Amino acid sequence: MNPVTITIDGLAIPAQEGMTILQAAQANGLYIPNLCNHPDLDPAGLCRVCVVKIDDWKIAISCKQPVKEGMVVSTEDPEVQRVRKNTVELLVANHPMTCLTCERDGNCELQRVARYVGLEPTDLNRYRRSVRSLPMDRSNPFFEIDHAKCILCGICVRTCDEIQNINAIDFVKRGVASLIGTMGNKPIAESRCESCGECVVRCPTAALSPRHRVQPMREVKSICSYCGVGCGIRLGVRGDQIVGVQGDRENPVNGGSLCVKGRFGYHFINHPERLQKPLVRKDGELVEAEWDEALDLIAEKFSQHKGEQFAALASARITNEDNYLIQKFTRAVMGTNTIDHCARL
Amino acid sequence: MNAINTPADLGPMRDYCQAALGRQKVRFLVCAGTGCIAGGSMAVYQELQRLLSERDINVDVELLYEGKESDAGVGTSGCHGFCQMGPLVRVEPTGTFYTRVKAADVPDIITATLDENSEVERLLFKNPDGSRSVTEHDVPFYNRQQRIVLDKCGTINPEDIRDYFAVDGYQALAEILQHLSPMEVIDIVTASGLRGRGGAGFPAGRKWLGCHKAGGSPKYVVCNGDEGDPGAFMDRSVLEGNPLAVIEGMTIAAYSVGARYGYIYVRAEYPLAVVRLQKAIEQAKQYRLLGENIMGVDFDFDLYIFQGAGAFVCGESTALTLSIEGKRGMPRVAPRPRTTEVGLWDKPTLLNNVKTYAFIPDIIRRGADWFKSIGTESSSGTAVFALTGHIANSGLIEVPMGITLREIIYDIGGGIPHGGTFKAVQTGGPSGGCLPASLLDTPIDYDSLDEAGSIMGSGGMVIMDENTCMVDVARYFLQFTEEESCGQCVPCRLGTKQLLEILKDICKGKGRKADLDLLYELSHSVHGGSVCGLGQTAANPVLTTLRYFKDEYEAHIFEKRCPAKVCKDLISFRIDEEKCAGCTLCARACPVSAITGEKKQVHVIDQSICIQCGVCKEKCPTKFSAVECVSPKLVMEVA
Amino acid sequence: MAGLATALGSGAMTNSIAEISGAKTILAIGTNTTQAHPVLALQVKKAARNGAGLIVANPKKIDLCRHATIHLQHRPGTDVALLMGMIKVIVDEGLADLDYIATRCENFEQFLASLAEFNLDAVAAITGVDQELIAAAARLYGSEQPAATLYCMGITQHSHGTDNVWAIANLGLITGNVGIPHGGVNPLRGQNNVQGSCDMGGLPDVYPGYQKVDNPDAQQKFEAAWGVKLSETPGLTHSEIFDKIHEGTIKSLYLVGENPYLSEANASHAIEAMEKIDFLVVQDIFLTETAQLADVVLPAATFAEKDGTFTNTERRIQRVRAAIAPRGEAKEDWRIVTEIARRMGAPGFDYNTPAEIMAEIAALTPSYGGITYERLEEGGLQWPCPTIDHPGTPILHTERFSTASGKARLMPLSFRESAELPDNEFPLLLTTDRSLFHYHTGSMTRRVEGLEQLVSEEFVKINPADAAHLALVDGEMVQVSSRRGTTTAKTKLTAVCPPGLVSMTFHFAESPTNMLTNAALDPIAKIPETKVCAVRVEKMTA
Amino acid sequence: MDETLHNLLAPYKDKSEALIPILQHVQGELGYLSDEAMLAIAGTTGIPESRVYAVASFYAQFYFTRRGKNQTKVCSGTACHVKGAARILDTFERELGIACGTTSEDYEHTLETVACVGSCALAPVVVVNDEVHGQMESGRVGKIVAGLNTNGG
Repeated sequence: MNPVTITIDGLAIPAQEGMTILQAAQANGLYIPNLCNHPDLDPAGLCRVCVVKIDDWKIAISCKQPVKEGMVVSTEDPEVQRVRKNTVELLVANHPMTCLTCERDGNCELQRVARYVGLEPTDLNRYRRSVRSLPMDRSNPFFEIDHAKCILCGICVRTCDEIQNINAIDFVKRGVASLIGTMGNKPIAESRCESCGECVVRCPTAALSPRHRVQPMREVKSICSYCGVGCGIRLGVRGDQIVGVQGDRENPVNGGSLCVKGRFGYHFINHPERLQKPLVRKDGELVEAEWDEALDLIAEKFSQHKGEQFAALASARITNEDNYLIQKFTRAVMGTNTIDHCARL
Repeated sequence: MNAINTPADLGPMRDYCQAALGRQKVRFLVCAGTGCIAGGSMAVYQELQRLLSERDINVDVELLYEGKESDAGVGTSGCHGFCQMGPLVRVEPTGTFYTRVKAADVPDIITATLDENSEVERLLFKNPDGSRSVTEHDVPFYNRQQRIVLDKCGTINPEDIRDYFAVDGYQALAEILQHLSPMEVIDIVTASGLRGRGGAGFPAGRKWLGCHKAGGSPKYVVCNGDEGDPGAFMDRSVLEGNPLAVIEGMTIAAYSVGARYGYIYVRAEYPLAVVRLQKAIEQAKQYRLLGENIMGVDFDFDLYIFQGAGAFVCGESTALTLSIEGKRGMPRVAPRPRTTEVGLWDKPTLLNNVKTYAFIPDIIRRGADWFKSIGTESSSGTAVFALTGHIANSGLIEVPMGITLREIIYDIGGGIPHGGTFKAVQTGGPSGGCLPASLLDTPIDYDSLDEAGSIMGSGGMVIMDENTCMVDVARYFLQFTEEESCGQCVPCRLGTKQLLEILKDICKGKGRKADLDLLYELSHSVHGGSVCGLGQTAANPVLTTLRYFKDEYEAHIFEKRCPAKVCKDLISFRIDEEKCAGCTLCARACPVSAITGEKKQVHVIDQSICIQCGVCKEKCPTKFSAVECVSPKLVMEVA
Repeated sequence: MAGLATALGSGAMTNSIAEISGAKTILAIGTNTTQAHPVLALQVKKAARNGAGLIVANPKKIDLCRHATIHLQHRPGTDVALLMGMIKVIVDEGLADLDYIATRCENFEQFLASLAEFNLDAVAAITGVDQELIAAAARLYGSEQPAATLYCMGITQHSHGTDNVWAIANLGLITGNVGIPHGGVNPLRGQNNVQGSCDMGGLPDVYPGYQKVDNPDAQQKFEAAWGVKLSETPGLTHSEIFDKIHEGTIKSLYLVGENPYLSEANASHAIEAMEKIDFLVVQDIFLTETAQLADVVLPAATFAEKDGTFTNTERRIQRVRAAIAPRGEAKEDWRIVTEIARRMGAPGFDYNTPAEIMAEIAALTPSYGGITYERLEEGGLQWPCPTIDHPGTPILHTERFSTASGKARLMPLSFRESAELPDNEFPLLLTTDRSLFHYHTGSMTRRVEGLEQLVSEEFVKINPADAAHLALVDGEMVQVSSRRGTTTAKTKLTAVCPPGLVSMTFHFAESPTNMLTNAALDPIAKIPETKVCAVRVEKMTA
Repeated sequence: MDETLHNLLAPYKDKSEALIPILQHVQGELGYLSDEAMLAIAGTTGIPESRVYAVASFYAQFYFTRRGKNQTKVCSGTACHVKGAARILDTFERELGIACGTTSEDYEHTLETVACVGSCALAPVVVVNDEVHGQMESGRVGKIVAGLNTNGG
């Protein structure tokens, strides 16, 4: 890839051949407003918000237009500004004005773009307002779909296709009636959706949003505890509860992708049935006991059953350090190599 | 003879077919175009057959080919173009041209033709001056036309390839297979100045050259017969009337660009065209004119029909190819490679309109210079229009480029009927515009129409009289584009919706002062921001009506008045007390019982019930003409 | 994973997950990747999307087949025949990489001789797959390279699972695909730290880092480090442990984070053992079905409540971090062990942090020699990572194999039937699989409301033709029995299962599938044959 | 899968490129595209069922619910529009008692508009059960509807 130099609004920036104008801008920390672009996906060029003027004559969309040596790009040309602002106004005229209670308030791409193109309060009533009234799809336990907030950027469709290759959803119908839907517009839960939530995390508005979401106060990097793939995650913590899981985009294993269990299967951590105290069998019943009592009993019994009378089953679920100590305990303290685990199951 | 095994077989084949057809002294050709069929032409056809059989002279075409002589026979032809006057019957070889023929007229026609050597006067076309025209050539509708593509539509049986052979069919293909290289063919097409007849007018030769040069295999030749413009049926008539000319043109194109396969994309709304094409392809295959080793030479080309499934946007080339691939017909987003390089199944694809291909055999046979001599410098050849609306003679016409709108409307079309006044002519369908009387002398060519704010388009030409509301027309087209927008890009999906909402409001008398500026601004943004041609031109009907009929918008917005008295929310019907004779016709016809009045008493319309359907005005006998339509709306009297 | 260790010297994924999408050919055999390893499956689907040939070998028409170039729908338990048949085509058609074989493999002559029995006629008869399809798959694998093989429990959970693994290794070696980028022989490990628990010596025959307990050098090293005398006798495996409990030899069982009640093949055998044993300690986060049998239950911390490391299927050691404090009085597993050991007066358990434990691991485990918590802060490291400045090893065997000779061993094989095949009494073949929405015995996922909402019960997946034959309708509760036990579940009529095959998961305590499965062990890997057993499906008796 | 569907789709195994002809064929035989039919098409061609619907619902030709025995299509082409198609449509709505784009409860009638049937010279045009009625007047609507009702289609 050959390096090239292009000019955006008078600023010369380095880029690589093969990049789009938008990629070059983003690589240099420049914001060009856009709604349907996502770095993980092929550019679609549908929202038309990223329009720029090239070499003072051609209107083009920066998400698809490749850079060329010496190219002069304007993002503030009057025609560009007008097309872009009108486009955003059209979207806003068809979008609910419920920002304050919206899941994505403050983190919404439509808000960001609207502010950037300079929407004034008077602009909000310039166009005829009409917001879709389609029922919310709440059939999935983990996320819900609000068609009224959908801007038809298609990021969810492309995610389900390009990344997940599941194709549970697609653009259905045509024209103004277009929407994102499943076969026959059935509830998402009746489709082949695998609830991975990859579309939800990429949705620029709250058309797709997690259900019962609680904002975390902090995040902790860790590794998913389900299968052997070992996806990087960020655990969202609020108080002493885990309130969410995000994919860790920096992790080379998953690059941020997660499956349904990894993303949504964390509620067991806070589950009321968690064991919170040791239990000891007394008169045939397991009853709560203090640690000392339980540990003393174990130490006593294990001391009686050293060597071939003892066996340990470690676990593929616990950490290396846990496993190391269990085998060390079995071998060094109990004097036997009879330690195994469910590697074979 | 039942196959063309070398190009040299074509000459003898033509002579053989001409000889066979020549054995029939008189031939009654019944128009079997969709319009005439709707008018009952098949009953006429059957009656002709029945009566000729009774006379024992109805000889089957096959027997002619076996050498039998015949006094008379009956055949079907494609559309003659003059659908309004259908069903049409033409008598060969005299060319006698009968209009509005009913089955009951058949005995008279037979008697006049076979027994009396005369004509049935009452069925001949009646000129405005009261005289009668015997042949098509005498009819003003026809005699100002110059027919190339439509020439054979009304004279040959589109379901018999031998009829096509008889009129020099496939001579052009034989010629190029024997004597011309693909590049030489492309040079002829380029030299002819032929521009794509789909609407945009891209030079055909350049497109062919691009596809010829493109790398990749196999290549495809695609015929765009997705004639989606409302008010246009040129392609339909060509496909129904002379399908083999299109097929021969495509085969020549395939040879020139090196294509192995071809598709004809036909609207599903055109079932007859599909049937005729199927038969034509079947026969072409039988005669070795499609398939492997066409005419025995090293050239293979297979042709398939694809039936569109009802989406206007599929007229756009990339949407059309995606549709054939079984996808949603959403135009590809630029920057993208040309269809000639990356088209159907991502292979080089030549895509032209039905008429573009239909011109090709004639251009090859008669030469580039002949074609270039017709029309204007920049737009050579003829243009085919579907002339409809408020026009005396409506139908399909073919005229040399450069002819003026006035000539078409008044000389060919016979002007506005019922003493009406011309208000506007709409060309180019939803992507085109409405031109006013002041532009009637505009010559018809790609560039002049463009300059006037409209486009040539594929050939729809709708004439509008003074009873047409131009705001309503703009609303009508925006309704169409809104429904037909593929919906993928924001400016087109929501921009057409917004334009439509504003226009609807204006038609309802809810227009705002700022709306005119808003329409301008939004129209330009939809033009600048949309992905494809459909979106980019969607606002043209708004822009041209704003440009030429701004006063009508202003009347709607500021006076709440619809000058043409079309917009229901701005009109009222009332009964003139002076004129009403109390005949009760209106009251009985009123679907909502809004009219009261005793027999022989003056009738009154209750404005609170009236739905402005206009039936009362329709029903009121002309001698009274008591019902009148007024705008703005009558202020309702509170009872 | 013992099979792979014999052939290549190491029983782990030879390549990395991120490389899969760059393969030209992928053979996915015995893995329902999209269900069991959904995020890794993204790489497979990406490769297929980019034009790679994807061969799915699976008795069922699994979801991955949607993306496959070729689906080899072989009869369960006939993998050796299928793979050796493919190898024979590759050799016969001159597609074998002879240079690679000459320089990197041994035992080729004997191996060639063993191919004789696998002519396509015979293979097609055994596997039930069309000859042409097998040949096409062989040609694809043999010519479009790099080719990667992915496999999972569908390969290993057989009475001849080791043979299956050897056959896979043979295929990779014969085509020169082992030790190259985007290729390799890649077992997909099922549980989050199954690789790590093996690496850590949670196996009866090896110390951490697969150092054999009967190797005197290793024994001395660990005796010196731990300051005690160690046994040189390999211990007992999972299934053998339950046998020895029945026999009365084993009296105490310390069970950490496992639920044999549901996961063990022929589960009733294990359950009876646990009911019978003198002293059972279960350490877990929930009161599992197994824990309910225990004498003492210890509350453990979840992964979100402790620091440590997991090693994933591609040998990547990654940091797990405590995000919250353990619930109630629950404790980290390592801490519990140290407390038991200290109470027993054992020295060497005075750890304050997992980092200290890792330091000891690194000191004693060559492949983990370069692992420190400081380094892991920067991201995971793939073993072998022998020294502090070693970058880790994304691809194994690039230059030499970890066998004694440095060469890979081609293993001559012959086909053996599964231990139990359908007969008149038990006419259907049961195979087990997993659901995307649940995990293992369900102790975690079944406590996630949303997952329960999506899938809350077991289904016997059965071909509509079989169901029609048995007069069963979709969703009907049926009884499934084998020689070992009986369970009940609802039917799901689906063409995913070919006629004659039924399939169940083992996530649901209400329908304990492992009551049915056969504990017939692979003689080397000691893995039970949960993928094949004979069952009968019947209408519920009123 | 229903046997009719099975036989219908047999020639299309794995022919994902033929989706639109398949949809046309199936609808031609069954009258509309049921969920079951779309799932069967997806299964046969290997196209995800969401995409089958995405494609089908894009085109005006395809229907997803049962249609009336009699189908009346009022042309809304430009020529028809300027010659009063809207009034013809209004009259049909009143005479049939159903709104445009709907089917009567007894599945006797479906009424809809069609973009242009290409018979503009005969405007305004109505197509009733594939028969073209040209130069329509609202006064003729009642007779057409009466004919449909007495003939039962």
